Amino acid sequence: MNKQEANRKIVLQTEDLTMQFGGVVAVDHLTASVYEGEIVALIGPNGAGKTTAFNVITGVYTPTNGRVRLFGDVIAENKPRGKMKELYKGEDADAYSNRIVLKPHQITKLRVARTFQNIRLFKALSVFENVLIAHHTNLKAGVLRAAFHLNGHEEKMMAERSMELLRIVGLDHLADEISNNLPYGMQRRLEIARALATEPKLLLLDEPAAGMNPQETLDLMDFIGEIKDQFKLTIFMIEHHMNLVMGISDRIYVIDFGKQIAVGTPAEIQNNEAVINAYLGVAE
Amino acid sequence: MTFTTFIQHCLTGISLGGAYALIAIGYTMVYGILLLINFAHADIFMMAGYFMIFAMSSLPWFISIPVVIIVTIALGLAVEGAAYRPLRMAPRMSIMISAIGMSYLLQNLAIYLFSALPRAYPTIEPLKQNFKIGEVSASLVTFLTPVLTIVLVVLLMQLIKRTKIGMAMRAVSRDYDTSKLMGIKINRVIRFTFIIGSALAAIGSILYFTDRMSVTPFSGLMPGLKCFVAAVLGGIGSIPGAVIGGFFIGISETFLIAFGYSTFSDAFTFLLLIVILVIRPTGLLGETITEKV
Amino acid sequence: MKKFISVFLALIMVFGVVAIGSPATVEAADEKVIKIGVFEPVTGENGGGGFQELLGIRYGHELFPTVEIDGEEYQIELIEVDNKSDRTEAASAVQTLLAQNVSVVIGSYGSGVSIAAGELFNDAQVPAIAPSATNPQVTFDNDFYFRVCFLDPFQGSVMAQFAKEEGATKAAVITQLGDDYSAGLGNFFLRAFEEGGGEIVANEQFQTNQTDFKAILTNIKAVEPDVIFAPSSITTAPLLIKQARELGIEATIMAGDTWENQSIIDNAGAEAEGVCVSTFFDENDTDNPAAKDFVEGFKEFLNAEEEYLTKNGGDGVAAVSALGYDAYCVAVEAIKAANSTDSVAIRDALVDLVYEDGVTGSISFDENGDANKDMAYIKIVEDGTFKFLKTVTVGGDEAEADD
Amino acid sequence: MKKDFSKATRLILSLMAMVGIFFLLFWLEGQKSQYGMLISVMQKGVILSIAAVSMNLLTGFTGLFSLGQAGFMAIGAYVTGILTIPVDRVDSVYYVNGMSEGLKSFKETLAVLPSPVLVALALIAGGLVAAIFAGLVGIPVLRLKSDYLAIATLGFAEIIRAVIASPQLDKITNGSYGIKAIPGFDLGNGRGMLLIPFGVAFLCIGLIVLLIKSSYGRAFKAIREDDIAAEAMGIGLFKHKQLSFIISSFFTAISGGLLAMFMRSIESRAFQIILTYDILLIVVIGGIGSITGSVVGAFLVTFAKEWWLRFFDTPLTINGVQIPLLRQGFRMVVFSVLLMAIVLFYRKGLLGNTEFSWYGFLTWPSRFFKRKKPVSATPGEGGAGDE
Repeated sequence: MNKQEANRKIVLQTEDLTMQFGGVVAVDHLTASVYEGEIVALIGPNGAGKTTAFNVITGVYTPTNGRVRLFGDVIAENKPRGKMKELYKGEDADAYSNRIVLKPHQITKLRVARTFQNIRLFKALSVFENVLIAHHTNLKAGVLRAAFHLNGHEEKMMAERSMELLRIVGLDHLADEISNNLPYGMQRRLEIARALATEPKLLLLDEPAAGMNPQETLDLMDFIGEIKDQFKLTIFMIEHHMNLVMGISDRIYVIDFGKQIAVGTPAEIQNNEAVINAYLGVAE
Repeated sequence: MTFTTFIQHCLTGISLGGAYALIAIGYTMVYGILLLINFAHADIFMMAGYFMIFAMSSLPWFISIPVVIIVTIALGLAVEGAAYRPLRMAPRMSIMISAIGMSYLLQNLAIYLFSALPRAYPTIEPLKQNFKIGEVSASLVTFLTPVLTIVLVVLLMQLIKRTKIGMAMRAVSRDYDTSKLMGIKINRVIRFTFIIGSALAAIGSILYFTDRMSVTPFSGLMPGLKCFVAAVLGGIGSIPGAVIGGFFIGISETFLIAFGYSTFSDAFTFLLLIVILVIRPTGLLGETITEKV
Repeated sequence: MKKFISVFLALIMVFGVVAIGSPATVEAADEKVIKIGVFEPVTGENGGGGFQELLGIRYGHELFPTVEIDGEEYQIELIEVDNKSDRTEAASAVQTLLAQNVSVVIGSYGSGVSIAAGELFNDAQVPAIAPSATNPQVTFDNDFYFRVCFLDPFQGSVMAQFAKEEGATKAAVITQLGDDYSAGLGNFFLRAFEEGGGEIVANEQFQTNQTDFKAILTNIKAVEPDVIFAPSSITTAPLLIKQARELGIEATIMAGDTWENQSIIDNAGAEAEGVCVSTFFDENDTDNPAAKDFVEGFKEFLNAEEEYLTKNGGDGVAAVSALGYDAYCVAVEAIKAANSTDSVAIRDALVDLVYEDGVTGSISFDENGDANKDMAYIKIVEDGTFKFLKTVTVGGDEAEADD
Repeated sequence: MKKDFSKATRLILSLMAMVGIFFLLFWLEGQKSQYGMLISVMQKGVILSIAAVSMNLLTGFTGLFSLGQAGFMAIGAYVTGILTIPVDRVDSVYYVNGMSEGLKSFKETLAVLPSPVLVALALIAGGLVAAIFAGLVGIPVLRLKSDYLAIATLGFAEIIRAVIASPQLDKITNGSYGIKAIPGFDLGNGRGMLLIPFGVAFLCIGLIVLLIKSSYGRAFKAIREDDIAAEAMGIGLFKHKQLSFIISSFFTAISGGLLAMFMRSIESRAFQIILTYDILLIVVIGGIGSITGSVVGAFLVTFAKEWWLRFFDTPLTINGVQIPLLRQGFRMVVFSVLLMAIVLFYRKGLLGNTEFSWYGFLTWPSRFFKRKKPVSATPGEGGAGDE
């Protein structure tokens, strides 16, 4: 860790984060930090537990053990309880004694947004609606006010901002299209636009380049850089395309079988023996 | 309440529970595999009652019983083929509506074919013989129902444990997609499940209606829902669970009526359902499954 | 497919418009018609009894298909609707009748549906005549409801008196929850029996559509009553009787008018022997010439139609058929007396009507619209049929609305 | 953008249609003796349309398959019924056990209100009671997934029914005897038998449409489409499901209250599962996810069931030939077959998830006869309201 980093604010921090399903340990004592303004990548072979880690961070799963902090505040903390006590395979089973479980939507309200590995758009709704819905989390009007349409100004602002976002991701001309009818790459972009609509500070991207060809991947790389600057984002992403990862990441975490095997700058990782072994041992 | 009265109530409850258990197995097996509440199961049970009436009008009881079981199985398979198979890939809600629609159709069909007036259920003489043990008096069927239920369940468990098709059933209920990839013929397994479920419903119907002596197109509705609750109580997918659930509901229902709360006998079952789903959604003997994201 | 459905929809709409226009045009024919609504259950738990009552009405219509008003011959058209023994269906059945502008309505078997319908008849100012609905509430507080049979307070005390005469000191009562007839009659019996010095040892209730009575019967068995009074529907009766015997209960089982139905004996078999019921009419009663003619004619009417015979369970004459017939005759008489098709005029005529030739006795109405009747027939099941046992008259026990 | 008329045009057309419908209803009311059947069927149709739209709010827009409609209708019907029975009729209605003193004196206090106000209050009270129950029940039940939710809500409806019919509540609900003497639709001058139910339905359905077009309505749709994604976008699942459930129950209860006024006498048995199935039939036929569909479906099903297809149930002989199949019960068989056919072969129902729009309506004939490719943008047409 260099000096420059030490001065920056930590956005996301996981401590001994462990997720165990029955006897299977999907994430094993992951301790990672993401600093403000960084692009950090989480890589690893298939089934290494990357998406599970994302799911724990965003509140979809309750961790078996460990703690997650967001801007210093704890958003998830747990230790093995009940049946898990016997099944738990790791150590320090008593270090994180509080039980703090935030729901995904609460975490979103704390300015974390995500995309999904297997795109999860609101399929039957229009492109425009997909983005508009994501503004709902910041809605000020109550049900009655909204139902009687007394929040016209707010609605107007939401609509305008949604169009703005669509323009940024280049989908404004398709605003009325049903989202499911979009080509794959556009769906990915729409998902990012939707995530941006929740006004996040931390954006989690789960394999944003999956299924893209090299050219599209390059475009995406530029695109991620652009939105990062424009929206002052911190980005934590899972990705397999090494060109993309090496091209834009500030730092990279590598996990295998749930365990963190390496961390460092792209250059460091490229030369890390453990990483090479892990990849060669599994794929290619 | 004297001891004799208590025993008599217990007997009534256990007998009712036995019939419930047989029907509940049909629910639990189908749910285990298709994740579908087979709403029509209750009406298959009701239809079996009508089949018996017609069979017995011209055949002796010992021929009627196998005939009814076979016809009921045919009906069960027909329902599966018509209402569920075409929707294998459809959204859950469509399949459920289809199940409800099938139940609605069978009920209305029964009203149309047999009129809404209650029909007297034929008497199977040997089953109706009165037995007296001390002060406790009941017909043979009351004693027979729980015994037969246990025997059938033990047989069924063996079948599932030891035969190839039983193994396939267990595999499919554990993981539908993987089993499919492994080359298990899903449709065959599902058909087999419906065969067993319908056959048990037919037997349950004979025991249940012999004891109650009349059938209407709505006879299946409440017992059906109660049996589903029994299946949930015992843990959906678990056959011994369904049996325990069936007996539990049968007995508690009888005592509720005995204590003068007959209005709540149905409501109790549903209250039990909600409580179970909240406290222990997996039921008494069920297993936890984590949903994938 | 979408187009197909759209076309289908459009067709239905067109059809609908045609249908809207049509009701008024039907009566364009020369002949004058007066409509009598028949509001009876032919399905549901009371479908059997309702059909028997309907048969009496149809027989009456066959005998007297026309009526003379103002010197002109009017055809009587029966508009039959099925209330399905269900109070909700009853409401829509009544709407159907009223929509067809009936002048007077006959029905219904079952007090519950009659009570439910009363409000609608009263609002629409259409008089209704109940042949066999015995609950006081049917006519109480309703200027447009009449009935040609006796009432439950009367019937309840008749049965209580009979039970005492038979030497019973302990009685159990079983009633159906939510059924005005069953609960009402059970209650009146209970009161009369206790007033007469008897003891009610059990008062059990069951739900509509319940088929398993073992739990309540087990309770009753434990208190060893001499008689069980179980007024309920025809469909419930055989189940109750058989399950009681199965549990080894030997008390005499008694019930009200509904149980006088051959199907009960057919379904309960030998176990029905000894069951006692009170009823309105006895086909072997030769004192009344009108009744004699009716029984003969009605049997012929039944035998002419296969369906009637099977649904009636043979050619026995049920009391409700006789009452249905009487109700029809009363309606026709009232139309004659009113000399009008106007429903309010017919109601006014009913108030003052005295009909001497009723097969169930002379009929006139008191201020509540109830027939002044003071005699009931007690029948007992013997050798697979209802045998007349005796008549009971409760002197001076005016049928009055209970409150 | 989508093809549509300008806002002003639509507004004018809508106003014209409303005035037209108002006068049509007004005229029909005056012709009661001639169109009795039509009026009665229209009343029932419009009442069920509220229940169907409310169910659609849950099923079609929030993706919650609830089968508790009958229970909430029962609550609405009973609250409305109990509050509106004329005080002087109370004793004859509660002739078995009498009405509880507290309730009776409460009713006496209310009796000073003019009857239309009382009816309005009673309907709203019914809705609120149902909403409170929905809120309580929702806490455990809404956590459940599809089938379990369905069966739990169905069970809840049965519990409601049993509680209403229980002897313990004799003095309030008249136990299993049901209540009668509920006043009908009457504005005091023999008018209102159509205007009241249509007016109430207009308000209720209008409110639901407004809700669906609001940001909350979009949140509901998001949950329907993908609850995990919705939650990740910051939409609290429980809160929004609960909201939808409560609002739906509120309007369902109002429909129940109107039904009580239509039937004039009610009992707990009127609110069995079959009633829920009937509403489900309407929603499925109309199209899950289309308000217009539910309304059209309600009228179509009611008209067909209560009137046009009645002849299915009566044996018919033409020229001495008995037409086969026609007898008691055939009508309902036809309906159940229709339901199955729609579920199996035409899952979208009549309208899928499209909504009424003047443009679509007025240009429909020309589009229909052109036989060109069907308009591809039909889903969401006019529905994704974002004015």
